[in-house]
Amino acid sequence: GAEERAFQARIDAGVKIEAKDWMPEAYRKTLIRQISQHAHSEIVGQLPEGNWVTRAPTLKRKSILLAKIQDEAGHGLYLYSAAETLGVSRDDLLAALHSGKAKYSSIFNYPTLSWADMGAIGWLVDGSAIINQIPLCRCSYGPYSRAMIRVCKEESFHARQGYDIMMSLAKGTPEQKAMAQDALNRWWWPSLMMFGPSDAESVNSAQSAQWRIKLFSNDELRQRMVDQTVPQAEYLGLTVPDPDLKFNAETGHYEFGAIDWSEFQNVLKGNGPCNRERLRTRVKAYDDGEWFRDALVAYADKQAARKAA
Amino acid sequence: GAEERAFQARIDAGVKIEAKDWMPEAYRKTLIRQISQHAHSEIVGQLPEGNWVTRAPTLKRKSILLAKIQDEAGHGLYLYSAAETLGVSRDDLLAALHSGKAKYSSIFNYPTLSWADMGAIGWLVDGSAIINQIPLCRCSYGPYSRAMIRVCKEESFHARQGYDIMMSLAKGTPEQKAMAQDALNRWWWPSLMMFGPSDAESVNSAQSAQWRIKLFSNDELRQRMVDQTVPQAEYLGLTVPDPDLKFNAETGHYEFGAIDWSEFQNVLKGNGPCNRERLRTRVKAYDDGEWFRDALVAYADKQAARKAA
Amino acid sequence: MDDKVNYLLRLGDNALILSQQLSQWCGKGPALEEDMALTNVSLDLLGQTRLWYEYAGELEGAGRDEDKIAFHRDAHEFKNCLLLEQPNGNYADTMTRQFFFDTWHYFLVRGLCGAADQRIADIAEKSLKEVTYHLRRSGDLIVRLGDGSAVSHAKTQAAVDDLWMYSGEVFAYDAVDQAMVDAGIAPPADELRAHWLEHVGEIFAEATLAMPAPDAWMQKGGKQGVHSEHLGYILAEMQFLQRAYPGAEW
Amino acid sequence: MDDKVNYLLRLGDNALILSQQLSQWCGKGPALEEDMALTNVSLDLLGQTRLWYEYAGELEGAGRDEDKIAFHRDAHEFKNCLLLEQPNGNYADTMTRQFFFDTWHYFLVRGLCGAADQRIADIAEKSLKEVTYHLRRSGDLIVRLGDGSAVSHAKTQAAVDDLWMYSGEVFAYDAVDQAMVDAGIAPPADELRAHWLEHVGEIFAEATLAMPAPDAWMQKGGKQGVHSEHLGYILAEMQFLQRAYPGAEW
Repeated sequence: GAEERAFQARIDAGVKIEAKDWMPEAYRKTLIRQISQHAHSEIVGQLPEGNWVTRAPTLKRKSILLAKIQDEAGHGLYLYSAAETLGVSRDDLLAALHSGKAKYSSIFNYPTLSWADMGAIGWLVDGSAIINQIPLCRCSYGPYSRAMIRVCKEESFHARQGYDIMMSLAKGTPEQKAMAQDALNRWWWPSLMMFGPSDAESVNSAQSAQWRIKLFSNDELRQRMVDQTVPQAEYLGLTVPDPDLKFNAETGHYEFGAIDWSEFQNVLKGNGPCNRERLRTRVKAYDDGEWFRDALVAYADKQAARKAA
Repeated sequence: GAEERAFQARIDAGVKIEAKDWMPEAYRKTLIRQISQHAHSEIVGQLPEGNWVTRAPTLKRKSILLAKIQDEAGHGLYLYSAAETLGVSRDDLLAALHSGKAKYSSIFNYPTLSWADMGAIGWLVDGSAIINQIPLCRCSYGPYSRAMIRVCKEESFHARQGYDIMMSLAKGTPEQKAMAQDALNRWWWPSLMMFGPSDAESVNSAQSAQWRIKLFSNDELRQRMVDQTVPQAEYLGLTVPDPDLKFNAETGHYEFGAIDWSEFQNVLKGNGPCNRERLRTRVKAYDDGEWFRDALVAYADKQAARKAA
Repeated sequence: MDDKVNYLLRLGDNALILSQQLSQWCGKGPALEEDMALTNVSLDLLGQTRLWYEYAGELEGAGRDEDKIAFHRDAHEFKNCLLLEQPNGNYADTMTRQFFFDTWHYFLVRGLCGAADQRIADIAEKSLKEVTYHLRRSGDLIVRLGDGSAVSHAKTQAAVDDLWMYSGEVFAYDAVDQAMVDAGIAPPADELRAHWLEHVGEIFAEATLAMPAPDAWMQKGGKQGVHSEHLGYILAEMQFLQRAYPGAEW
Repeated sequence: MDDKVNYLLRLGDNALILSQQLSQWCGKGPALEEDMALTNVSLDLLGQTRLWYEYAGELEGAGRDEDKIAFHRDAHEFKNCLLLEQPNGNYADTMTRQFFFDTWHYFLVRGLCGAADQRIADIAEKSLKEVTYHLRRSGDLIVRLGDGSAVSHAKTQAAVDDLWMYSGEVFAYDAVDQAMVDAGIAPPADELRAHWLEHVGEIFAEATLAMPAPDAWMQKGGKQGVHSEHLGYILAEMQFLQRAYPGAEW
């Protein structure tokens, strides 16, 4: 219809869509799915790091990690707010997460097994997240693009802090170096999988690209991550766990081995090492907190009644 | 009455009273109180030691401690059984414990703060318990006296094992020696208080003595403990925390300082460091276990019904 | 140990142990906003810990830095009050513990701003804004929970009754505390206690919570290193890496 | 690491971690008789741990004794299966974990009695009576809980469904396990698995419990040192004293 054409024309002209503007139902739905999935990932993503916050090895590292986890809660807040501008409530979004209907990034279904994982997550997982998210700062939906600008700024701190942890370990004792290598071994492939399947496999890509809520293909972004990360690993003196990895001087890119997508699918299906625990922890937190949230409402109601009286 | 006189005559003649024999109501009640209090002490007494079983410093020490805690559960069982011969059920006794009506030894309301406490409890607390209990092996009530014989045999192992822990620490590093001294400092006076207030203060003593369920006065037993323990402390190279302690060559006994009975009364009143937690832990274990005990009954009922069918 | 070093360690240990406990809530709070706020308090306390430890280490002159002090002492060397090592429990327990602490902490830090020791006064000055916010936040929550639903009232009253016996240790001055009073550093106990009772009383009145007897029996020992059974577990977890990899830099 | 040493450490680590978990129930079981029985199992497993570690240390020849092995390895060096490090949960969870383990353990130890390595055969022989009792006890309890009350049935079925995905790792043989089969030491995986499925099936039938799909996805990694997030906490607690007081004799 004419509305759709005008909508697309605005997008093509680089004008931001705002909450009050008309938008196709599919655009709204796709955005809600994408933004809420991202918000859920921030919230669930607190857990693997929370697992080491009580065991951080120095007060300074503990402080940095705490601040990072706090940032993630903040990102969750911005993103739920951005999703709410599309006419859905945070409670509904959380209900979808808790029932298993909504997804969060599969990467958080892997356990954090040593302190080095705090480094690897910052370096690789936040690193990949930034590569995914930087283009979204320019996406067509205004509230989302503005949220991503705030998120990306903080994420780049996190990535640097993660790399800094890896650096300390890589320069440390032989045990620490082994810890760092082990973390790289475990997080490398899941981090590459974070960009999603090859675009050939991806159904919604064309429409999302047209709407400018997906600005690069999964494979392009993945290649960017590999190109950025491999020299960093070399600088750390660590070995990327991919025997097929090699630099192609002609293209200027690193070529890497085949990704085991069956593992990705399996984790997505719920068979990752931590799927069940992550969700359970969140559901328990929410359920345990119900009386608390109810109490705040009850108090506010009483106050309102007192004022009215 | 004649029955009472015959009863007392049997006791005076050293004949054991058995469950089926006639006995004065007061004798029965006193025994139930005394035996169940002792049983409760065994059960609650598992907790301060259970607090270190997961942190025992060697596999051998862990094994010895586990076995000791198991023995205590066993003592609880014998003693509840002995009490049951007097016509009261274990569930009723536990209900009295859980409601706070029945007492257990106040010593278990102190926390175990270091590994050395596992030594001090064995050496001082079990040591005092044995001194208290050995005479009871000859007490007038048959089931109780037989239970005490089994208990005392095992307790003497425990006391020796505790002393062995103290010995290792006292011969160990400066930190270990300090740990041992600190444990002695904290457990010394509470162990002396285990024998109860001076007999001058004690109401029921005369009747219990006549019935041969109390064979020595609290002060006599306490003196025995001090006389036995002070040279052991000296051998360990540890200092008993009593500036007034001195050997009286004439009497052959150690004279010791005044006991702070206000502390004893305060702990008895519920103000010890762990009163609330100990009871809470036991009540929670019992409540959490209700479905389990009910299930065993349900299964047994089903089996019986199946057999009958 | 020098009285001032000892006193500084008490301040640092209180802040560290509470910060450590709060950080267990990370990602598990009853609402996202609470997660953020609680983490914020945890971070503030951790920052204060580091300032107190740093000064204690310098004064002591034995070469101990903040990490040596945090990660290489066993329970009997920790000097935090028993209140702070009590388990998180439910959110009402956590907030009640926090409110008891924050009230004392605010009046203490306010007093330390005028300490005769300039470094202490500076640290207190730097912390006062944070501590003021903590007190406002926890008092506000106690009011809302106490005067919220029947459930929240019951849970909060239970937490108050449970934790009350740990609320008095901060006012039980020993020779170390008294030396700090005499040196013009610490505010006197009765002054702090009067403020504390007044503020807690006001908040409880607004929260419709019953205030336990001020002269009830109070547990103590933490300041002198005689703790509850909880602290050992907290430290075993917190100190693992430093203990398991001695000499490593992180 | 030598395959046999590795295999012995796997045996020891399984027994140690389960023993450690069981010992957390001390004084907190649902009935006095259970407290005693569970402590007994914990003690048996601890005894077996020590035998396996002793032999592993000797074979390795690097001077590690049982305590060095138990208390001075970090999580990635532990080789226990993931099942054993799963939390105690409620008593149905604990007993289900126990039953899954005991069933495998019994058939394994029975097989090891005929091992081509005499020392292993001797340890297995020594353990067989204990392990047989464990299996009888946990199977019996599963029947009584499964076929007990509606509540106990539901709790036990939930435990079974939860823990099922950790039940298969013991049969996922890697090169180390296979080397032990080839050396005439370990029984082959399919043989053990067939016995396991049969026994579990029989007990579940009697217990009126539904058996999950044998070909369901199974978690693994523990044997190779890739654990769940639980193990780190277990070790931090267990190893505290040895870590905090290096070089001390206890």
